[in-house]
Amino acid sequence: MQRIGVFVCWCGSNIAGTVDVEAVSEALKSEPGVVFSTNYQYMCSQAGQDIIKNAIAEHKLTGIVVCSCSPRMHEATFRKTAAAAGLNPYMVEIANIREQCSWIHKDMATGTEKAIILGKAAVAKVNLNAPLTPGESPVTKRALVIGGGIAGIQTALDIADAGFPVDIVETKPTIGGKMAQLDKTFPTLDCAACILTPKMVDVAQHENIRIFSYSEVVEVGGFVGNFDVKIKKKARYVKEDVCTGCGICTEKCPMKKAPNEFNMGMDNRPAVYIPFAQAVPKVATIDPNYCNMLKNGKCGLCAKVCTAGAIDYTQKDEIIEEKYGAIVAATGFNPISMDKFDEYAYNQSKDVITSLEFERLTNAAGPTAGKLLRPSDGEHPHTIVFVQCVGSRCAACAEKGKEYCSKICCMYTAKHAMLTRDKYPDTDVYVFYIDVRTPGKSFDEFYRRAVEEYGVHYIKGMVGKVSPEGNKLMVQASDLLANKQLHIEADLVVLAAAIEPDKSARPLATMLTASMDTNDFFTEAHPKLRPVESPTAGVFLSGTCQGPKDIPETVSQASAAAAKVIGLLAKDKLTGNPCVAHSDELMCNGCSSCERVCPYGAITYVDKEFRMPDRTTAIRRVASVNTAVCQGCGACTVACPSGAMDLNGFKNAQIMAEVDAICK
Amino acid sequence: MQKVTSELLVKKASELLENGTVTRVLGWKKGEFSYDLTPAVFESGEELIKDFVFSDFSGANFSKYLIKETKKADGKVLVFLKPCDSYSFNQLLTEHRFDREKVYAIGIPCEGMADVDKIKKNVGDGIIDIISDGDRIVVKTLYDGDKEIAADDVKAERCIVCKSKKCVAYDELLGDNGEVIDSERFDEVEKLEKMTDDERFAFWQNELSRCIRCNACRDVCPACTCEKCVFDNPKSGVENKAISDSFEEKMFHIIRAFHVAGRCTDCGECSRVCPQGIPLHLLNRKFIKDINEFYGEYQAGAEIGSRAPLVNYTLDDIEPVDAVKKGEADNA
Amino acid sequence: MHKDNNAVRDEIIRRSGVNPRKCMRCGKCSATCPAYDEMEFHPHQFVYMVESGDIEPLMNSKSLYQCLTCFACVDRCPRGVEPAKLVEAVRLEVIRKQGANHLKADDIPALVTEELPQQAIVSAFRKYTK
Amino acid sequence: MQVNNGYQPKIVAFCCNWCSYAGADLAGNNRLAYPENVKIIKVPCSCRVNPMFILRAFQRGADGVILCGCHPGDCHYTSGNYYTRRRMALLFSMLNFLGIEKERTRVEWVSAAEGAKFAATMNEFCETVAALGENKRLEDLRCKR
Amino acid sequence: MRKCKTDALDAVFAEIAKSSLLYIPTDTEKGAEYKKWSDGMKMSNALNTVRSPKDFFFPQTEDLMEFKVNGKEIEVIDTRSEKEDFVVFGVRACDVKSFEILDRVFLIDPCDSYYANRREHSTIVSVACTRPVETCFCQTFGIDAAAPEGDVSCWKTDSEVYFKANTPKGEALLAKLEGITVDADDKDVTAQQEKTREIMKKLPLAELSADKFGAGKTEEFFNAPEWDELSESCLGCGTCTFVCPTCQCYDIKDYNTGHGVIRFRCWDSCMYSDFTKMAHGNPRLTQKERFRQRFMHKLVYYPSNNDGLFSCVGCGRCLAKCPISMNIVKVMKTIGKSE
Repeated sequence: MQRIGVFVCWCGSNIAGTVDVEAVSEALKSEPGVVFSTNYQYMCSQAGQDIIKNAIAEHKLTGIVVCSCSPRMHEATFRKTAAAAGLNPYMVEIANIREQCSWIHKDMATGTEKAIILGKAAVAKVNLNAPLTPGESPVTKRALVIGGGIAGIQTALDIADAGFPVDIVETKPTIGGKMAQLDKTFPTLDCAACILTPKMVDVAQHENIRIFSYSEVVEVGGFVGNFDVKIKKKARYVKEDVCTGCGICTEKCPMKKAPNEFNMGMDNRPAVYIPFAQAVPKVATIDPNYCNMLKNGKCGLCAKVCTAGAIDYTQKDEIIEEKYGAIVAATGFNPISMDKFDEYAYNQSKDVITSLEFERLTNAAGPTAGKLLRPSDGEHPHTIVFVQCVGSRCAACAEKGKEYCSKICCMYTAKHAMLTRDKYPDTDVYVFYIDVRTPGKSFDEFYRRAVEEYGVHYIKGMVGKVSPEGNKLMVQASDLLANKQLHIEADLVVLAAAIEPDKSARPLATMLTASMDTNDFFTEAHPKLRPVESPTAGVFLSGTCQGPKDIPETVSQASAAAAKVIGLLAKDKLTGNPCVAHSDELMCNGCSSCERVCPYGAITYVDKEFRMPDRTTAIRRVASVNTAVCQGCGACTVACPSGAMDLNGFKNAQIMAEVDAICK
Repeated sequence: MQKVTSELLVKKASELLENGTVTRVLGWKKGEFSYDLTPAVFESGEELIKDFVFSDFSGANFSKYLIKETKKADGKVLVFLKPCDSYSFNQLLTEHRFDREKVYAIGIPCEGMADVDKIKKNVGDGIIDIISDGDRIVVKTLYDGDKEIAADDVKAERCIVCKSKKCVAYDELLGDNGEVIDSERFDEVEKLEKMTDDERFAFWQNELSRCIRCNACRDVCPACTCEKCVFDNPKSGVENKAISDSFEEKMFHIIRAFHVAGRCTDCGECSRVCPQGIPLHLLNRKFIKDINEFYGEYQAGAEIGSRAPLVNYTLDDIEPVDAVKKGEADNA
Repeated sequence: MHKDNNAVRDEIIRRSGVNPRKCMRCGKCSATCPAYDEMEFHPHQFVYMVESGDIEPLMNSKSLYQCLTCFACVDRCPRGVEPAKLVEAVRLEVIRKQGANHLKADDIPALVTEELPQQAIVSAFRKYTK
Repeated sequence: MQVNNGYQPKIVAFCCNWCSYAGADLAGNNRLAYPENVKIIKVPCSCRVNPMFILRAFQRGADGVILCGCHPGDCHYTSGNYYTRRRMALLFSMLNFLGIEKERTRVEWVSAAEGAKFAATMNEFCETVAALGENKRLEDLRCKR
Repeated sequence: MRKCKTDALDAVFAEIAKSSLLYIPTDTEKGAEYKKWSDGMKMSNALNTVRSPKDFFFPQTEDLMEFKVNGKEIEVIDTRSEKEDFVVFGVRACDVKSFEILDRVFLIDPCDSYYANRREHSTIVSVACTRPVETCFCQTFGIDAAAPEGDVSCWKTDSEVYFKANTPKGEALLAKLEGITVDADDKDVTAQQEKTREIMKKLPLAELSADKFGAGKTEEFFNAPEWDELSESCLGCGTCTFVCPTCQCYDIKDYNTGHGVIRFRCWDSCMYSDFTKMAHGNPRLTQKERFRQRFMHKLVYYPSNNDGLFSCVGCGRCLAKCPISMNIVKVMKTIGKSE
């Protein structure tokens, strides 16, 4: 049986004006468990708190009810007061008799009656309260960044600069991501490589950063502060620590027919390759799908020419196990496949290309050494048609493309159009748009410059059909403002393909128990207030894996995610919210309902041995809540049919006691 | 009349016992009369030959027994699954209630089970024997000699509106697999939905007032597999044994139906076993119908591992107020 | 916008099963239309005019019959609007209007003579009672 | 609020801690009156509300039960109110199926900024329930002695 | 012996109802049920009611007392209601016998005053069976379906109804019916009885014998290996218990209404996992033990304490209602055979 003290606050006249505080404290005296009841002008004042502290000591109180303002105002205050008097802070309940009583009622009798009932409900609850202690867990002071694009790079650098070790896992042989493939960046037209590669070098040289390139995360266990991660380092058949990146092997390799991913397959690379000159790590990789030595044991030329002796055809995939305190997902994006958009003839003509391919075509390090030449015949194109919103903003019922706006296409198309007109003023450039969306610093100015200063033809309308005819592309399009159908004889058509999250994101989300939306973008913990955190504690989001965004936004989010990680790793111990779910193993039947509704992946199952009624033992599957991860929403408690799952601080019995008291 | 015979099943089971594939067999055991078969565990061919029966009265669904039986000993259990049983089987696997490795499941076709109460209503009291013969049933009676009735006339309600003749889980299938049927199982629910609030209340008040809280509906239900039911657990705060002032039985049946909502495969065992003849399956079917209408067709147990509608959501689910209105609009 | 227009619009929307509000005015339907140059009102205008209840001009326009019903617009519309189905629904509107002007279904029985072929009666009903 | 013969409807309002409870506080801050018949029980999230609590309230003499949570998409726990929405859609439909007046139960999404909506909702809900009169169909006579 | 025309039965009911409450079995959609008689209500011809008549004396739930809490004061309130006189008409021989079995539990010292109160105010009019069914086995326990006991025994023939008083209460009841009934010989009754007894001999369970069971046989049957297979498929529900006319176990529970506490008793079943749960736990942990308890109680323990009287009357309700068709007949045959 509890020994409960009731403290009714007047809040000056805020409460006492419409509630007879004396009557309330008197009425609550006779409630079960109540051994002391009083009222005072300002309970939250030092003097008021002293009354509480003294009463706790004098009457050996095991729980207190404060009838006062909203718990949102002073619950924390009174919990501290209780703790100072040696009472568990979770033995405090607040009856909200100000916001939800005195302030909304005018009549003293009404207000008093309601205040008494609210007080009784709080007393009924405290009678069933139990002391709660927040759980503590240690923090592994190391972060994992999954994805080595600009988002991952920035996050890793910021965390590392704060003094914490960081590992970057990148599936490609080099970090750099999509940004490394870009030519110039809008709206300033900086060269992408010029601003990215120094950061890549910083990463490579940073004492706190390790790069696992050509690797992927295969298993994630544990929870915030204590993740156990398995990383598969794929065999690259080159000893990373020995290779000097001199590139002789790539020159000598006789097998030069592998499509060059870095150039979007527009040219070929050798079977042993370094993706690009500034790759980090600058280490060769042998592509087992093309290497003759690995395929049929005939060749071995690279090993012969390698003076460092770095080639190792026997290398195997390697699993690395590491502990982390925080994980950042930075898995990035890809343009969508154009397979479902036959009308643009992407698969019929080499001269219909995506914008990312166009980037490579204009990049000095690209397949044409930066000269804008048609992929089909290497001729200079004179008429170029850019098509916007290819696969973006499609209705779900259209069953192709994505429903969202890809956000970056308007700006990069303006950039492409402008650069083309700048370098090749003899070119006619048409841009077909539905809307031009340029919110962002200096963005609209940039777009207007493309139109006004560079003479790009922006046409409100859409391309309906592209038909290759001879060496030309016949573009049939609508000009909605002129109310005309246009037929343009183009040399090159550039499609602003929608972007989608990288395919690796979905399985990763499953491993992280992080939630995703229907488009496979990671969901943020709160769309406005916690945009860089996943709902899963200890998992953070950086860059386009969370939603389409451009480079400045990506970098901001990357740094924000880093700040969150640093905040987490700076702690020695994590204190949890003690109001977490817990499962009564004797009643749990392991049905998985709770696990399925948990937004945080806090519930796992263990096979445990139990004594059965017939005195034998049997193994049963039961739920186990990770209190460090549980946030205490209670979704599981209702999903559980047997009532095995309950929520500390808001137990079934406590809520029902409140219901009973209110309905009495 | 069932298409597979007891003899065939006994032969199959004996073989599997003999070659060591299984160590025991869950089957229907002969009773005192022709209609009172009891679920039993058989451990030898002799036992099977002596007592195993598969007939129009083999209604009992064995899926739930597997929870207990698979834990009992090593070796596999042979279970015969009628199509509707196979859905329960999958649902239990979805909920990790038994180890699939310890079961050898044989899917068997089912032509629908007979309802002995219907037979009694049809031919009167004093049934000495019941012989199935194709689509006719011959009943030997104490007072009126032999009476012949059409099998269809005494088919159990749940079999008349059978939802599927397709076994969805088995290691081995006897005969050809059937199809999912577009049945009229929601007709009764719709009839109730079309009533006024007052009529519906009166209907359920009359039905539920007969409840004696024997818990047979719960105890037979393959979805009710809690280690301890909230209604048996004094700590749950809602434990009750008694029917009292017409509230407790409503609480019990509403919460029970809610707890199995999205998990109930509509096997109809609850109504079959109710000693008071309360049409409990209508509560479950109401939930199934609502789920189908609100969230898209969902059949619990159709596949292992599917996500039950109540542990799932979409961003644009129907609002509760519209859900209730929808029922109303359908009435109009 | 006239109230009657709304009634016609709603009927056309109901009949076609098309929701013109889904249109984001990209003009891809018009870009893709092989009969564009023949038309007075182009597919994207068609959708917009139905949406705004401006149906009379459509019914009076030859454009209605210049649509080849090739469904290119239906296939390529990124929003799934299905303009060709709207065209068909407006065509039906014209047929029914004409039917009403010409003959009411109720008038038919009086005109039936013994010599009249059964088929003619059936097709008359089919035509005038949609 | 008093309806004929001194009948006072009893209303239980479950409010989620993050949005609706704060919304109720805001109604108080702005002195927006709603009937004293409404008593609020704080839960961490609307998804904490078990159908058993709702039936329990009716058993114990409540005449109406309302659940308030964050607007869909705004749940503090990202998905809690989506589960609430499904659970309550099914539960309320079932109660209606049993002939229990559908106006006695309600779910309303109230954000922390919607003090006015909270007060208006409670006013309206109280009126609706008062018009229905006493809860007879889910009562437990033992609790009314 | 008195008799009246079958048509006059309505008048008989009306006469009885003048001075006391009257309950008769009447047909409903879901079988026969005892209902309070009202004008025009017809008596069911069904062999028996779905629920047994034990409810009249031992209702499923019953308030015993109430506590009111006022501040820190507790007031105890007696909630017992004085019972009116009532007549139960149309009880079959088996169910009549069940009252004796219940009496031996509730009326021995300390007497259950709630039960006794109802018994005192009741008059039982039995009715003889003429069309027993396959699930009947009352004769196993020495009950004669053709000669039911009760305060008044009654036989219905095609055209007439015969009454015979067995107790002073019965005589008093018949006295009230003097205006409707006339004196009669027992010729027709005897003929009916002979016919019924012939049918009884032909029933499928006619040979079932309880001879092997009875007082003092605990050792013999308690450890029988057959209990395992018999109880194997038992669901642990309370159907058999709750439809049984002789099962008399109950639980006493407190219900907190918010205004006070109601102490009530309700039927309990030895098949339930929390049956007789005590502070230390539960004495019968497995379904096998619980299952065995039920049948040992009926066939051995009860007779041991009650002069060899079995606690089963062979009404057959559990045979018809058990979800898995396991029942006392199967138990008797299996366990009995093993010895």
